[in-house]
Amino acid sequence: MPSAPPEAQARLSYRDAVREAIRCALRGDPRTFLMGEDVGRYGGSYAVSKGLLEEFGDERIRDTPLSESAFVGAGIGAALAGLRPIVEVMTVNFSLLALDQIVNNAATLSHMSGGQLNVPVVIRLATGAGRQLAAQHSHSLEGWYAHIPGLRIAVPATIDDARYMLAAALESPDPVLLFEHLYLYNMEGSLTPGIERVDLEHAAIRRPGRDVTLITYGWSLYKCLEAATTLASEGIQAEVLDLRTLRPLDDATIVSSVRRTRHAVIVDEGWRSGSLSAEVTTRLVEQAFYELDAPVARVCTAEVPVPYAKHLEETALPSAARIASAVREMLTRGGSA
Amino acid sequence: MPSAPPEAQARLSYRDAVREAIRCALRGDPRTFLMGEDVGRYGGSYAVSKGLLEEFGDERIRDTPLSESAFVGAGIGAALAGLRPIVEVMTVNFSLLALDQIVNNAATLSHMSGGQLNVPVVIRLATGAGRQLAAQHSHSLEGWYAHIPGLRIAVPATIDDARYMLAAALESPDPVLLFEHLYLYNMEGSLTPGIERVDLEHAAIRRPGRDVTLITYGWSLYKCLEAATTLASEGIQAEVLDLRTLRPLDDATIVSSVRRTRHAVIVDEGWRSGSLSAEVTTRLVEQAFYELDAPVARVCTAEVPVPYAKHLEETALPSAARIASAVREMLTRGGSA
Amino acid sequence: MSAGTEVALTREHGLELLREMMRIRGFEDRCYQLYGEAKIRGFLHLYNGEEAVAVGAMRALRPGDAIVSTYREHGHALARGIPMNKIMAELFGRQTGCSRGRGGSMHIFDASRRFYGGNAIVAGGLPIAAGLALAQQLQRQSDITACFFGDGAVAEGEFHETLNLASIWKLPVLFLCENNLYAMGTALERAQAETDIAAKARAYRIESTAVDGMDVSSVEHAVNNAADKIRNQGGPAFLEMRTYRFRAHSMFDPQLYREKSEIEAWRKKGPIVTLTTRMKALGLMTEEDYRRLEDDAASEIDAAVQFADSSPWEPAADLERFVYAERAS
Amino acid sequence: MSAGTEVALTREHGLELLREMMRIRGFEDRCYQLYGEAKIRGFLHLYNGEEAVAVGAMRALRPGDAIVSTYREHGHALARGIPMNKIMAELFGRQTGCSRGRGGSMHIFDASRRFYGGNAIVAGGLPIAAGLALAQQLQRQSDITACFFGDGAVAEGEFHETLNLASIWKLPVLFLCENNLYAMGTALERAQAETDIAAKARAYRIESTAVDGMDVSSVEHAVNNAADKIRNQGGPAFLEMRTYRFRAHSMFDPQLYREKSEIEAWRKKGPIVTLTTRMKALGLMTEEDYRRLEDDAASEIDAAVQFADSSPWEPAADLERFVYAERAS
Ligand SMILES: Cc1ncc(C[n+]2csc(CCOP(=O)(O)OP(=O)(O)O)c2C)c(N)n1
Ligand SMILES: Cc1ncc(C[n+]2csc(CCOP(=O)(O)OP(=O)(O)O)c2C)c(N)n1
Ligand SMILES: [Mg+2]
Ligand SMILES: [Mg+2]
Repeated sequence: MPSAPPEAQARLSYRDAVREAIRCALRGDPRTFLMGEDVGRYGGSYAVSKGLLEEFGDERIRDTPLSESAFVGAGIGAALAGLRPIVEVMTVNFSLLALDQIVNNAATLSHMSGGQLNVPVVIRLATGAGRQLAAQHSHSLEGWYAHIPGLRIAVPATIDDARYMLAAALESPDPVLLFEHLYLYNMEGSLTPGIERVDLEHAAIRRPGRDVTLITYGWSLYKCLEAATTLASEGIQAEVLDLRTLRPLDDATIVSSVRRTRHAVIVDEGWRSGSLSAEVTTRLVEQAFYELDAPVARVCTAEVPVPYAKHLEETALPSAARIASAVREMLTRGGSA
Repeated sequence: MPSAPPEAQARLSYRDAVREAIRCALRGDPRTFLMGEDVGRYGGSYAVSKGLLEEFGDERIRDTPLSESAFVGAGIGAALAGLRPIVEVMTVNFSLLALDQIVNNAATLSHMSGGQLNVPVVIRLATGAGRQLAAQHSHSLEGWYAHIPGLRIAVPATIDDARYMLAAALESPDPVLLFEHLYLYNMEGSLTPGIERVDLEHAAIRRPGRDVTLITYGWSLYKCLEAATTLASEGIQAEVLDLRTLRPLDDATIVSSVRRTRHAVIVDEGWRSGSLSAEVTTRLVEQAFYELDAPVARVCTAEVPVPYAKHLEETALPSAARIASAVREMLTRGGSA
Repeated sequence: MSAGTEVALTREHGLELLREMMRIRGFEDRCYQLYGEAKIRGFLHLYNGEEAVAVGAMRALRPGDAIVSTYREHGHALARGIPMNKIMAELFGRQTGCSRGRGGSMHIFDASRRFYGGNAIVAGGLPIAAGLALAQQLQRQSDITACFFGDGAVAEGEFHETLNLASIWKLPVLFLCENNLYAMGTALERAQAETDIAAKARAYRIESTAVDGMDVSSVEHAVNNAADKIRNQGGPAFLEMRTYRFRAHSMFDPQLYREKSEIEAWRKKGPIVTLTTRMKALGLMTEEDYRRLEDDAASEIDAAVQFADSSPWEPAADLERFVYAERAS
Repeated sequence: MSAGTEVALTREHGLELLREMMRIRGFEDRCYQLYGEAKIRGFLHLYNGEEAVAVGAMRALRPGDAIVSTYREHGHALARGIPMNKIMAELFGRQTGCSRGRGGSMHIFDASRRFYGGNAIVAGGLPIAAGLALAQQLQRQSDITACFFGDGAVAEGEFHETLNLASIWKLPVLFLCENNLYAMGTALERAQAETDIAAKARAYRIESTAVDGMDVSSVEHAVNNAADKIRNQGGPAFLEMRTYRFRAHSMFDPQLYREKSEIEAWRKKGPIVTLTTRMKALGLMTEEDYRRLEDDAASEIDAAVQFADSSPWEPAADLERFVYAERAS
């Protein structure tokens, strides 16, 4: 019998990585269960939870009715009672119906009770545009959620993070929202050997560079990496920084990168105005103003409800080409402060 | 009989001004009606609509059940059908329950229908902290709402705006959210003679100055004015800019003020991270970077669910003292870019 | 189970109903193909099996009535009289589509026909329908608002809030629940404590009836009655249309949650086969009639595909139009 | 109307119930005064008139049960056994308050007594209660969750979603609707299509009973029965407590929406006067007993005010504590 390749090297999809994360959590901790719309018999709207019902039974893989407010609130209540619920809100779009529970309960109970209570719930949401799902199904609201104190917001962009962020989230005594970009579910890759856990605190440099820092998260990471490759061929070395967590933001890593490169472009799938890109820009202004050789630039989604038609949707979203142009424009004008 | 003083000079409260705005709208346009929780018999949670039921009857002053999503959505539907509903969501805190209707319907229907539909609804919401109402009743989410394309967000801070912004909002074919700060309802003043209408496009300079621009809106306007008075006694001339509308932002007025003063402090009752202050800062970076003599500074609400105890709440919120210090600190370090 | 007593079916009327159902069926089948060819993208929810509901209901409603629908609305849109060309072009994302390509399959609108979408948030259309009906009431119109939604929507808070509001305010809204027994993969009995949906509506003191949604005549009759009652006496009404979806929930559904045999059993009760059989038995139509309707539908659909495929794209430069109303200036 | 058959009242038990109700009444009256003195600020919703509900219910519940309440929760908190000192200190915004002054009147919590607040969003506590009950079910506990809410909450979507969820999942939750006939200024019949709230709950196939909420014995008995049923057979239960609020909705309510005479009529049926009269008639207590309870309550309240007023403030420097859990480090 030929020896199997080491497990960590096997290729798997982002979807598989999330599923494996859930499976491990359920195996390892009896306080954990998964609930959400169609997570059971249907196998998950994005097939993330396929097969889990068979392994864990319907007490721990719980299909819910279409009642976002009630089941998200129930996740909060179960967390208060000491369980570790994983609540799947099929997509971020539907989380608007549960917002009161998230903002007024999950985010406040610890503080409002003077520290008596914790809400260790994990809420998983598919997010993002790019699949021609039109305005009501293409929101990118993770940056918006990052405005709320009391929440932790994490965005796995890599296979490793898809695989290990959930465990970190479940260890947190605070409510954590995990945003999985629906465009990434099919992405394949392999786990980095030797990594067995990740944190929810640090941004990661995904590609080092000295000329400009591309600051991003989620699906846009890959657009930035693509832009960086293009730019490299033109002699521009772009550093690519994956924020990983949007709340809290890892100011130290952001600022130290930009201090080195003296140029920053923020790439954010949120609508431009009031997106996370604005907060990152502002932190740079507050902490590295005198080290900036050019105004911070940003590449965001156009300020429109995301349209259905492919060419319109593509025009609305950040792209590698727009990112590369933003960098070129910055560096050409460059350094003339 | 002594002649009555000219009406425009009479003192009235911000509350009276809003009531008068509603009354005029109802008198002038049969398509207009007011609905919301306790707007009728109770007289309005903040007594804004007191007396209107008697004048207009319960068809046009409609008490709703506690069903925020349904009655906000009903306002959207009635607007689609050509009426001009004024929907009162008692406070912004409860609007979280209606967010799906606001974000997924009011904001999208025009674009998603290729311009066939308009949603001329006006949603009025009391907003803000400062009355020791604790975490669930002290949100300042107007800046957060300003992230959503398709909405117009306006914040009357003065008696004139409280009196005339509603009419401008009702004339708009787009959905408008009007945020009335609950701390201002008791504020008294008089209408500026000669003004009979206002727009929803322009920011206003409420106090001219040459050394620094304080950019703000809502209740914080008065904190800025107070800080400006203090600073003036120290020889610092602060310009105070009232944004008035948070979406769209009036970049031209903001940028031209800061080009003159070369210093900006943004005062925003939203939680610091991801608040509107970040967007304003970023616009300044994008449009006036090289004219800034110091990093933009901001005075915001601390990143906590607003606590009940007075001393804690006061510590959490922006204050004239904190604003003045931020200015002093900026100008002392000043100009050393 | 049916609310309506049978109405005598005429040849003309029967063929008209059949024609409409066959247009929808043919349209949906073609959409399925076109999805495979990547001409249509995004989410696509087909209406096969439920045609009797849209056709019977729209036949009973009037041009002035307002319609609110869901993401599974091709059938409603076609039966309402929105030209097939415009619908197909929308699915192709073209400028000639009813929403200029911005909406796609889930967001078909036609203001001139008072067709208010096309809402992709489950139960999100119900409050809007209440508002349209409120406007009708305040303007003393005799028009009503018809609001379609699925059995899944019944669990949502917006269902509850809207039914209550419509009832206390006596709004002229007709709630049309398309109970096809599943919300995606979730069977009714695992989502609802009370599976008798018509009974649930009565808990809001709304008159409510269950209708055989596979029988277009029953649907037409029930909607006629309910609409009359609303126009004459005011207040809402509720109809539970018992129906079934023959195809997957959307294009991404392996259908793990139901048996093939269940689908087959329902197909035998399908609205098109049922009406055809009945009319033939009554001597009201022939196989040739059927062929002709089939051909008519096919040609209309071919033409629509042709129209859509050759239609222009909205210029990318116009992306930001319509976010705010365009003011005459 | 009452669910419970009368239980024989003993002197001891009766006095205990009366003592608790009088503590609450005295506490609320003092709060009213203290608001006038600006010792208490923010929103303050008093419980006068509804004391029988909290006292009867808490008496029937067990220490391990979880409690979820609303912004009108002083009565529930006191009857649950949270020390009056801690509650009063919270209302004063002091560090010794149960929430260290961060919550105030609307947000009283006591984790050790499984008292989960104090929720100021109408109906916002219901989903939380379902979750607490889900945890009890998954952990095979015999404890249950009791969830208080007002008649106004019945119109909210969260009411609907939670009742349905509790029913299909057979969660051990006891819904306790305090129907005091008004939601702020909105009378029940203008907010609800079905004003029989107990009947509404049955639409979710939840066992449901209306109870005379002015009669503490009836409340105790009904909650006992319902809790037993939940512990033994699983699944939720619903009790509509018919009661009345004697005072304004909050401190900012001119009460334009109801007649003084209506309030007076209900005051005559008040829970304290009713129980006192009955016990006296049965020879179970004397006027002297009443005086003693009154004095006891007054001293406890005086002591609580004294405690609160002399308690320290949380340091302003600690403002940002507890937003996130503090990790042992
Ligand atoms: C609020 C919300 N939650 C979840 C979804 C995802 N989703 C789309 S359709 C659907 C099932 C709806 O079932 P039903 O109402 O019965 O309509 P049907 O698809 O059977 O016609 C779900 C869960 C959604 N679109 N909106
Ligand atoms: C979601 C929401 N909407 C509105 C309010 C404002 N509000 C506070 S209490 C109240 C009335 C609630 O009435 P009910 O549920 O009957 O409880 P009661 O006050 O009578 O005890 C309202 C409208 C709120 N707190 N939450
Ligand atoms: Mg269905
Ligand atoms: Mg009440």
